[in-house]
Amino acid sequence: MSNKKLVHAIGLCFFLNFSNAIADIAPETISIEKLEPAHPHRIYLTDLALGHVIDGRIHILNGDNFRYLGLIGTGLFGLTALSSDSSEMLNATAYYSKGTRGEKTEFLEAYSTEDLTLKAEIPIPPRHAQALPYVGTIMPSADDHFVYIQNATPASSISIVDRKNERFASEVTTPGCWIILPSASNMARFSTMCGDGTFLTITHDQKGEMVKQSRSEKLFNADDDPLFVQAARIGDLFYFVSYLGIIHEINVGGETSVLKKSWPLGSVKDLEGGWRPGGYQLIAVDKTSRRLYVAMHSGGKEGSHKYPGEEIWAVDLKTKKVIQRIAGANSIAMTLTKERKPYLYLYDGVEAKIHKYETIPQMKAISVSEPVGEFAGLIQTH
Amino acid sequence: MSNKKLVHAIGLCFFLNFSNAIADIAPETISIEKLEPAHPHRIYLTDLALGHVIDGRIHILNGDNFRYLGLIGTGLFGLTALSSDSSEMLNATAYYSKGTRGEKTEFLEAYSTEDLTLKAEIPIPPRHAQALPYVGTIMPSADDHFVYIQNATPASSISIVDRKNERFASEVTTPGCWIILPSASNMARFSTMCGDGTFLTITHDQKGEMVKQSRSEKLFNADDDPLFVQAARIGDLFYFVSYLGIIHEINVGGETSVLKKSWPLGSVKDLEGGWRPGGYQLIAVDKTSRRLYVAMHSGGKEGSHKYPGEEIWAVDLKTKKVIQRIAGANSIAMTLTKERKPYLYLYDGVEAKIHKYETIPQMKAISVSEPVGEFAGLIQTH
Amino acid sequence: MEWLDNFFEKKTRSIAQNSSRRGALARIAKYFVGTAFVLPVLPFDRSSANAAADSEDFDPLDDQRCEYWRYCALDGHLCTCCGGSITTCPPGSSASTVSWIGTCENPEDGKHYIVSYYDCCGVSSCGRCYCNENIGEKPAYRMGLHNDINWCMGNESEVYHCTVSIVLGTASDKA
Amino acid sequence: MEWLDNFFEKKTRSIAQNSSRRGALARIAKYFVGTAFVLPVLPFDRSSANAAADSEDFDPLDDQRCEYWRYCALDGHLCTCCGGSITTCPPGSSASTVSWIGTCENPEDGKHYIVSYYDCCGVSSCGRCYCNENIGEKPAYRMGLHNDINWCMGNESEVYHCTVSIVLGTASDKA
Repeated sequence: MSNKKLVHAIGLCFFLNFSNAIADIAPETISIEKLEPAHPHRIYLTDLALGHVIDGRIHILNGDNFRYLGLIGTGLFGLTALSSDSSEMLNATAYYSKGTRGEKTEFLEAYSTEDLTLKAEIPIPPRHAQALPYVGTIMPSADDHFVYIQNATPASSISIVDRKNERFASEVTTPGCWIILPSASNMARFSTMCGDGTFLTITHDQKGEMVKQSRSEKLFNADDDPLFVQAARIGDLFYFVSYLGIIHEINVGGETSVLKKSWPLGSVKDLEGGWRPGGYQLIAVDKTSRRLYVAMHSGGKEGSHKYPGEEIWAVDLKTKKVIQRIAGANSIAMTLTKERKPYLYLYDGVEAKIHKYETIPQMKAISVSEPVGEFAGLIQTH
Repeated sequence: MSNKKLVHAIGLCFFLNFSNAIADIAPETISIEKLEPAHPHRIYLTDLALGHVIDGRIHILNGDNFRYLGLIGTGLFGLTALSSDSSEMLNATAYYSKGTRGEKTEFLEAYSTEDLTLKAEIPIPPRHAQALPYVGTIMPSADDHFVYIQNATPASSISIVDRKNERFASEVTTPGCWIILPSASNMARFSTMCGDGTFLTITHDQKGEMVKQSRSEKLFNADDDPLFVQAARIGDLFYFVSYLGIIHEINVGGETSVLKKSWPLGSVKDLEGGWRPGGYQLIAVDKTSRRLYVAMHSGGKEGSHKYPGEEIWAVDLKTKKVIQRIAGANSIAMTLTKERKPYLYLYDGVEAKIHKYETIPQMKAISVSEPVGEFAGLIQTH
Repeated sequence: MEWLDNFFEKKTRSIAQNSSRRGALARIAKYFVGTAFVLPVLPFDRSSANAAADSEDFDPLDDQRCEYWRYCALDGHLCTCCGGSITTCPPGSSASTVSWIGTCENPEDGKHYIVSYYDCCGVSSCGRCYCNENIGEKPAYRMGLHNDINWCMGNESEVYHCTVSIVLGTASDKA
Repeated sequence: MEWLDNFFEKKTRSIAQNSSRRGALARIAKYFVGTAFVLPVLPFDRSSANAAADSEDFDPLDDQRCEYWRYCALDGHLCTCCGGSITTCPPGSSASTVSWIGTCENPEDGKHYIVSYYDCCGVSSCGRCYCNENIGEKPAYRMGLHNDINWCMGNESEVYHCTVSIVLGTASDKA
């Protein structure tokens, strides 16, 4: 901004002193802006636009200066995820031929993150989950060969789309289960969480046809203390947190998922005042420092599990201790950048602003954007 | 509201004193609300929703208690008008098969004002004017047999749709002209305003094919003082106002339109302070009292012609005098009810509220709604 | 993992107390208020004209407010602000064929009721009176208790308009 | 109708003075400010976070504000707030094939320029920085000077996204 102002100030000086000497503005032509090259601080903010639900969008911003870079339309309850290599923004969505009526068609769309143009559009079964854009409702395989899409009719199933060959491959029924947790070590495997507390693991072949499915032991208790489905991931290890604040470390790499560890998020002293996790995209993990970040609110009670973050807590995965608590700016969604010293970006669900925090050596608020988005709830970085 | 509160208060008393005696709420079933019967104070507010332009809508409200009664979706830049008998809401609009892309189709839709359901959907040439929903961009004939729709490519033409037989009839080219001014006395005739200051009058046959067109003399000067295209109407007489505030009374009933009278809106004293007309739907006329109402702002200057109404002025058409000036609540759109003693409803373009005024014996502010609409600019009453 | 069992027992006991022994009007002073009549509302915006926030100076039986008792697990636009009522979809829309369930305490009789939330469908989203209440709400692996999904799924037009609250009966096990 | 001629002459003279003899920075203090970064803006909302209303404490060369000189007849979302620039459409959108014209005074050199306003098309409407400026704007019977219409008409996708301002040259007749 200050550079720009300086230029303007110079311009004004010229004008005031030598206005007659200024040449006319030369005739201009219109063109299309070239998107600035991607960098780890480019932000993708998915906005369901509930008040105009057929017209969802992803806002794309530069996370350093918060300049708005463009948008991608996402249709009706689009489910959105960056490809594993961040070259594409994936969007599973539905359209009606006459806006809110007529014939329905559904597609997996792939938009280039280089220029925001549509690269591929693959017809899919017309039952993608018309859900809030949770992490895990659409997921690429680690090699970007396949894309998995959560369906709901409300019966649950998962579509396997062969992104590489641009074709729908198969559909796996997953009754009573939800969310897609791809394995990092096996490119043809993903797990899903089931209401009976088990995890179901599906392995498919190179054509995208299921070859095996196996159910884990009961890993959590959905009646007494449900796990949030949005998890944070280091390779095959997923970190979940429960409504009451129990961290679950679950390995989804094998034929069946395994609970490796679980422990309460914070000491008795930390939790005094009824601190609980809350929000939508409420958890993130840094694989380098092995720190877990969770949005927390005090006075937790039945029904408070979507309350915005009053604080962000950092948990050291080695010592299992809360090592820092910081004001949470009403976070309802957060993500870490893909850097060795990651920044944390969070979305304020009350004021619709994006906040940038340093995390190394410790969390520190850096900057905040103007308001952006109407009904946003998922934030991703390139 | 007070009735409702009273009922609740009684309910609470029961609870406090005899709570054990209250029977359980009986199991309920879901149903569709029956729209309250229409009355002259039912309001239709057209909202372009520019920020989600594929998802426009009409808000329908009870203009006495401002209860929200429902909405009709209007697609992409829908042009909207009540039928002459108010039994239908007409909407000329476009859809893309995939939201913002794919195949485009255009329709004249007719929604029942009894229950808001779609009664007819007639394909039209894919060039309806994607314009703000000005009065006159779509107009029914006085007998509701035909509907006229303004087109733009940007070359101007008008589609004639046979509403009765549910078919597109013909298209009339109207180069350099704009807006539809139907005759009340000849059900197969309408005029349009041209940039050279003439009016073009088109007469068609019972099949909706043009049989005659004739051009008037120059009735106004679009260079020096353009006429606003939104006019107020008593039968074949249309009242226009110019940017600078000259009222033009023009008869469109004959084969060619004729300027009957013109005079300045207000005395020199009235106009002191630079008062000019402004807004979108800025004029209304009461055929009983023969009073014309115009939204006015002070400090008028080049470019101020869309400024919201700082005042509403009432002009007596017999004496040509301004008989009342009243605070205008930032009106950008206004309409009179179809009653012998009409009420004036206006839409505040700054606060998005609907205001209700008495007009007989004189204008008096009666009530105001909560905010409604995002980008509304046309108000109609049943 | 004895610590876990202890932790759980203590925690769940306190949840049970909180959720079933609340006084008749205890739910009135809510932490979040998300009512708004016009502009798109952020998921947790409390700044709207009609928000009473933490105050108690509003009518607990006003069915155009998020605090109205039946809405205890409702995430969506209130049909009462959209031309419908507590139990009716607005004119021109159609009711969803599937629904989710909440259990809400009626301050008038102190009883808990099973409430079925149906979405109204097929008309552009209403966009008024957005609420986000989550008593008893669970993730989508317990689909019937989940509200972050469009229950118009399966309708001829799945476009979401608003949400109604139908009492199915008392929750006798919670009385 | 002699009164009309007199009336006209007097009035038009005063318009001419107002519009062509304004000082270099005269347009800065504008009556209406319609800038907003996020929420849908009403046609004449002045309440947004970025509105400076009648004050003069903003940068007259800030191209994300309605007061920027080139926008003197622009009705729409500024592409500078949507990922484009004054003269470029945001990535993924396409430029309209037709446009409307304004004549705006550049405060830097005091000259009037012909500005061609193109809409950018084919991407969901941006919804940011809505402006409504109307110097020289005329009704649609003078289509090339009209801004209450979607200039994406005629494009493959006519969906409106935002608007840019292209200088075509000086308006020598107004200098």
